[in-house]
Amino acid sequence: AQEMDKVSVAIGQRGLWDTLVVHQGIEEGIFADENLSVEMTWTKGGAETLQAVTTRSVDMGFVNGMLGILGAYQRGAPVRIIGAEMTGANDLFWYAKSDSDLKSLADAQGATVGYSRPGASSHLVLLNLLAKAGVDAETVSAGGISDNRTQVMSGQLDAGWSVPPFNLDLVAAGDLRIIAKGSDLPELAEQTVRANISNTTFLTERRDVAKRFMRAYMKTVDWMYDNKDKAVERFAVFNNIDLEIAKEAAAFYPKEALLSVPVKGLDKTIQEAIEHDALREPLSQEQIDELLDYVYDPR
Amino acid sequence: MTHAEPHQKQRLAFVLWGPRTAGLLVLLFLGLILEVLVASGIADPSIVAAPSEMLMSLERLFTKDNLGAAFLITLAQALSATLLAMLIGLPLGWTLFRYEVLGRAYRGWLAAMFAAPLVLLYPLFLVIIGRNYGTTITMGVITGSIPVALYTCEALHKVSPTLLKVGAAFNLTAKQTFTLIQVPAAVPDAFTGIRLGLIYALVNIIGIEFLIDFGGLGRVVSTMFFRYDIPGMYAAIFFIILISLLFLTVLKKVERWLRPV
Amino acid sequence: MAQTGMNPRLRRQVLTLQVLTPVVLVILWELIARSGLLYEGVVPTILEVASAFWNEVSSPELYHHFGVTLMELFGGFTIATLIGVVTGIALGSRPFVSSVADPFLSSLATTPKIIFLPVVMLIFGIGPESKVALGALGGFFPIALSTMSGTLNVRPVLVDVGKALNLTRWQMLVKIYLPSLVGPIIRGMRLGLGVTIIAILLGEIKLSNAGLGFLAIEYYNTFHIASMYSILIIIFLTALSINAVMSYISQRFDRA
Amino acid sequence: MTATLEVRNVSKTFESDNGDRIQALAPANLGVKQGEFLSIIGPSGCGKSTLFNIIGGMIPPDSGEVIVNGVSVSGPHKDIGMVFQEESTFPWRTVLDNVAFSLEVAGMEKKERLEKARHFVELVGLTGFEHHFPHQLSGGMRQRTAIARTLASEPRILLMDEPFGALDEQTRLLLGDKLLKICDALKQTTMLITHNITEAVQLSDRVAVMSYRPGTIMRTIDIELPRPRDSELISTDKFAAYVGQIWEDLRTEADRGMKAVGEA
Amino acid sequence: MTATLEVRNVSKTFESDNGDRIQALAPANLGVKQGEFLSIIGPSGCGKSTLFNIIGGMIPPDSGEVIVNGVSVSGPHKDIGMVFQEESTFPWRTVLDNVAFSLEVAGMEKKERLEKARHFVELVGLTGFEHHFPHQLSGGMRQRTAIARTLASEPRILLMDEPFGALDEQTRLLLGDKLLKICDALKQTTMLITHNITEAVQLSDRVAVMSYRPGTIMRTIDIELPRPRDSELISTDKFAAYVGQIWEDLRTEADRGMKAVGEA
Ligand SMILES: Nc1ncnc2c1ncn2[C@@H]1O[C@H](COP(=O)(O)OP(=O)(O)OP(=O)(O)O)[C@@H](O)[C@H]1O
Ligand SMILES: Nc1ncnc2c1ncn2[C@@H]1O[C@H](COP(=O)(O)OP(=O)(O)OP(=O)(O)O)[C@@H](O)[C@H]1O
Ligand SMILES: [Mg+2]
Ligand SMILES: [Mg+2]
Repeated sequence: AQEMDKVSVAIGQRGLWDTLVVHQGIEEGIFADENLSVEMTWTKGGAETLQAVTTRSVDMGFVNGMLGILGAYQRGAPVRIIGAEMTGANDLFWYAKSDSDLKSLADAQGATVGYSRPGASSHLVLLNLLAKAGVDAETVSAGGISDNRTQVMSGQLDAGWSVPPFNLDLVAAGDLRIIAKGSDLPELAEQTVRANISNTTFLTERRDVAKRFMRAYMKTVDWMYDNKDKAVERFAVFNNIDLEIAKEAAAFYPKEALLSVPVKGLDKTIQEAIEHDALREPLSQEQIDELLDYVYDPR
Repeated sequence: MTHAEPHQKQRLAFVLWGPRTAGLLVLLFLGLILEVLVASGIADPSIVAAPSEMLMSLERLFTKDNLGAAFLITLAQALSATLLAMLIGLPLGWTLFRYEVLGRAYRGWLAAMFAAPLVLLYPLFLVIIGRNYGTTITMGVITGSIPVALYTCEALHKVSPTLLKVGAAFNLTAKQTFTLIQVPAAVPDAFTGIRLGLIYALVNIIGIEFLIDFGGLGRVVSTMFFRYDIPGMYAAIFFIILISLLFLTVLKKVERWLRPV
Repeated sequence: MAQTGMNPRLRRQVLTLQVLTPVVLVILWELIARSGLLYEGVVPTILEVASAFWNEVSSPELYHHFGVTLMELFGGFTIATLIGVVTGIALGSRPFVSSVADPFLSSLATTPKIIFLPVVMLIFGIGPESKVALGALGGFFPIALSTMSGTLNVRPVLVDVGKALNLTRWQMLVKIYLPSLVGPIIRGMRLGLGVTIIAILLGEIKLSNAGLGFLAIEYYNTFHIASMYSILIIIFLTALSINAVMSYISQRFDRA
Repeated sequence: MTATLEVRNVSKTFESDNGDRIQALAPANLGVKQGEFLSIIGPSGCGKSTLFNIIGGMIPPDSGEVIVNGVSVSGPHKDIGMVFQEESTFPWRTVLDNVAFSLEVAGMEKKERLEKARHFVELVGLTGFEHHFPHQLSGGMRQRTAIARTLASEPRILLMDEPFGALDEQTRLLLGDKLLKICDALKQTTMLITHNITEAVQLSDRVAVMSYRPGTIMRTIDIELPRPRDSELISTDKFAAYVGQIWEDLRTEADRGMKAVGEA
Repeated sequence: MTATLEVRNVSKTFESDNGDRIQALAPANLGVKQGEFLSIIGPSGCGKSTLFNIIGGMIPPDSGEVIVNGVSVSGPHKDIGMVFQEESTFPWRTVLDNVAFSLEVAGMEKKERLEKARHFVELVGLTGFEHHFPHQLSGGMRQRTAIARTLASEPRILLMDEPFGALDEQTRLLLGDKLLKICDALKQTTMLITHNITEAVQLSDRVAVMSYRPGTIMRTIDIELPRPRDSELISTDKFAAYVGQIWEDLRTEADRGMKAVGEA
């Protein structure tokens, strides 16, 4: 057989429905069909993935926050967006203890509500949600999903953020109640919050590999929604969770949210980036054209 | 001194060319090389930051990112952790000294804990206490109180038996012996413990701030990294090193003053 | 611990205390776990921790991570020792140079190494190399400082003995300096090893795909608290045994 | 202000950590007369400090008793002032505060005690160094501070354990002269422990020679040299004769001691 | 195997870190004859070690020269063997390996050098302790090891700087006897630095008395005592006379020295 092309990728946030695309594709043999052998590294999030990509430790990075990418690009990092990873904020949700008075975010006047860190998508979405609900809550940079859970359970926070499948088991058990979802903000559905990236070297020297990779990636997304039962089962096995919960989690993600092209709502994102110090000034159109480099665009 | 004549010219030369000046010059020189390397494109600017840019970021860090406040937050945590560590460590050290059974039973354990990577317990406190100053200060207290207790105990043990005999020869009561001989004799060594305690508390607090993205100086580094603000990140690290230098210098001065040779 | 020179009664009391203390602590833990005072996920019962511990040690997964951490430790510590000793001797052989270097070295030594992780990652990527580099960076300073002060404090009269016998530079190094430095180097290595261990494990916690630190934080992130505790226990047992070995070595070879 | 001291059948055996027993003192007998200056000389490790500590009440004897002015005593006794072999000044106190120590713990008022301390500082020739800390002084000056501190408590009997043991011969001779002056002034009952023959002869009315372990008093020699004395004395025939006589007694003992050390 | 040594107009001034200048040696002149045992005595801090270091080539003089067997030398010279004032045995080597050190660096074969070393170990009376490490020995035994190590390099001139400075008087007298025997056996040109009068008189053919800083040779005294000698000598009138004579010269110098120390 012909020698397979090796590709190394870094992926943030292990085990979510959307971050498992590459895993699903590998298991299904979709990457192998493109003659690609994929080496996967899980990272803890955007900043680490970005480092890995810009220093060429890996060829491509998945699940990167837009703000981080924009900032790095403006500061001269050799980074390009090769496709959207997540459009909209359907995955995010906020929860409170079932025995608390918080039935929905509308009750959150004066309550403490967690998000991960300033400028992260959980922060932006929470601000939007609160604005929409018209309440003045105390937002707290409370760290990751597990940090939020501990603080909510021990009463230090009134509400915390999460993404599926995390904490859905507690919701199912009746300990927690979901009080808000990212999908409550339909306007956000038109904004890409996370993207997939690569570095300029890889994109020039092995563009063909990148192209095949993205083709396989998109095929995998199609496959996941065409064979949802199988995909959900694999998702459940990977995370060692109940099939029911896995189904529930998968339901958070409409297929449109996972489409790679195009990257939506960039203008708004740029504005937010400036507000949160990720960008010093808006990007010019030439810069945007350079940054968005869809290696494979079936449209 | 009998044949000592002050040689003004040589003194001046010594001050000018002393280690401190030389150190600064070396630092400047290294900075210059780095600047040239970055400017000429030999060093990748997405990996290293030009010193000039770093200095400019330092200004930005102070005005926009509240580095000053971050410093005060870290300082306040370190100082309160050290204070608590002293409140725990000093009596504990004394107890281990006073009651031989306890000393024999626990001193070795304490020494083992001193060598153990206690900072790794932070997830445990993250779980128990939460992601707040409680965790950072607790970690500071735990890592800080061990050297305080160990050195206090050691210091009391090390009090010269001759000095205690002097006390006995003057018929001192146990209380007088403690306040007039044991305490003053133990102060310099006990202070070494307090100095180590403070440094351990500071180091661990900054480290955990960085790890959990919370609090003062450590958080600033983490934020800069998250923002991919490389010069800002280097500037923050540089600032932390300066703070260590400052702490060390002050503490060593105090120690030298307590322990004249 | 040296327990010589204790009368038998004292020895018995000490032993009783040393046995009783962990028992009391365990019971206390169990009481807290059962009292429901703290959120149950946070303080699992002893039984839960024990079974998680057993699960860990009987899974081959653990040994993979253990191996990764040990490899990183070995690599980082070896590099730290080699560079530290050479740097220490080089700086220490000129008193002026060492007084210039001392403030730099000691303030870097007391800076938390973990904040250098971003820098190290920028240069070495996110694989084990960056952990090795961080560990080497951590271990380097104590070893260099100790070797440097050891070199500075090599007893001048021993150097004079060498000079009086017209020793060559090489003979001076091998017959006088190095033997004098055995003690300081081992002492520095002992301190450095502690820092290396911490740096590597924290590096794994912050960013990696393998290693005990990674495993612990992974369990934390996925709410497997009992498993997290068992990894922490394994980490501490390992660190304590490594330290015990180092203590033994330093007692053996440090004739100062 | 002075008194007599008697040591009757005092013996002491130490048990070391590993269970070995070291007999430091075989039953020893000794008397110091009112106002007398007695030196005890013996090789290193022969039990001199043990005897010193027993007399001062620092450690209890296994047998025998210590009698001060005809009364048997046990434990530290205020009539006995002790100057220790090792460095014993308080490093955190100035010379003056060191000397005033015993007065301070006795509750004497500040002004009064400093005045009195100043007197003893002068007596040992340290005027001008009142506000120096011990680390700013030479070894000889530190020992003089310790002597002044003990004298300030006005003991009726002065015990000194090799106060100049760590100093070189020339300094010892000079300090010996200083000590002679002080003794002439105070006429105090004094017991000096030393291993230096010259010093013993230079200072004493009587010299007791001790054997190597277990220490016993082998003999005592009256030193019939005129007072007031001075270190010039050492050039005299009589001085040399005393030195020779003591060395004759000590030599084999010292040799035994020297051999024992290496085997440790 | 022996030689003559001459010191001509050697002077030295030290400059301390803070710029103070200390004149340790004023121009000093001195000659040691073939096979002679010369002692240099002076108060502490008078510049004895400075002179020792200059002769041994450890430090350069500011002026003057050192002449060995008629030839001016500079730097360490293989004809000169040095025994230092401080503890100078290698703690990581056994007695035998310490003594064999110079032979080892000279490249002598193992068997040969150990045999030769054993001879010198015997000479200083340490047979039986060959495989002990220095920390297992007493101070006097360590100094004897250092002496044996220097003797093993077979220097034509032996320089010793207060080799027994840290020991007590009785041990010194005993070791002095040992040294006398060694010297009688080797008939080596020897220069001993000491601050102990008894030791100087006991051992030397001639004693040079040094003044306090800046050190100069004030006078030299021929010691006309018969050889072979022994420490019994100290009881003789003649011995006492020499001691007295030297003390007379030294006393004011020692006093100056003692006063200077406290002022530091
Ligand atoms: N507390 C102790 N425990 C065990 N052995 C002891 C103790 N104190 C002294 N010895 C031993 O008793 C012997 C006599 O000791 P001591 O200190 O009285 O001698 P010394 O004559 O004062 O010696 P030096 O001249 O060196 O001061 C020594 O062999 C010493 O090791
Ligand atoms: N390297 C040096 N730098 C500055 N001063 C020095 C140096 N070496 C010696 N001195 C000073 O020179 C003087 C003479 O010192 P030296 O060591 O020669 O005295 P010494 O007669 O050997 O004294 P001791 O009997 O105490 O050994 C002393 O005041 C000393 O402080
Ligand atoms: Mg004694
Ligand atoms: Mg000297």
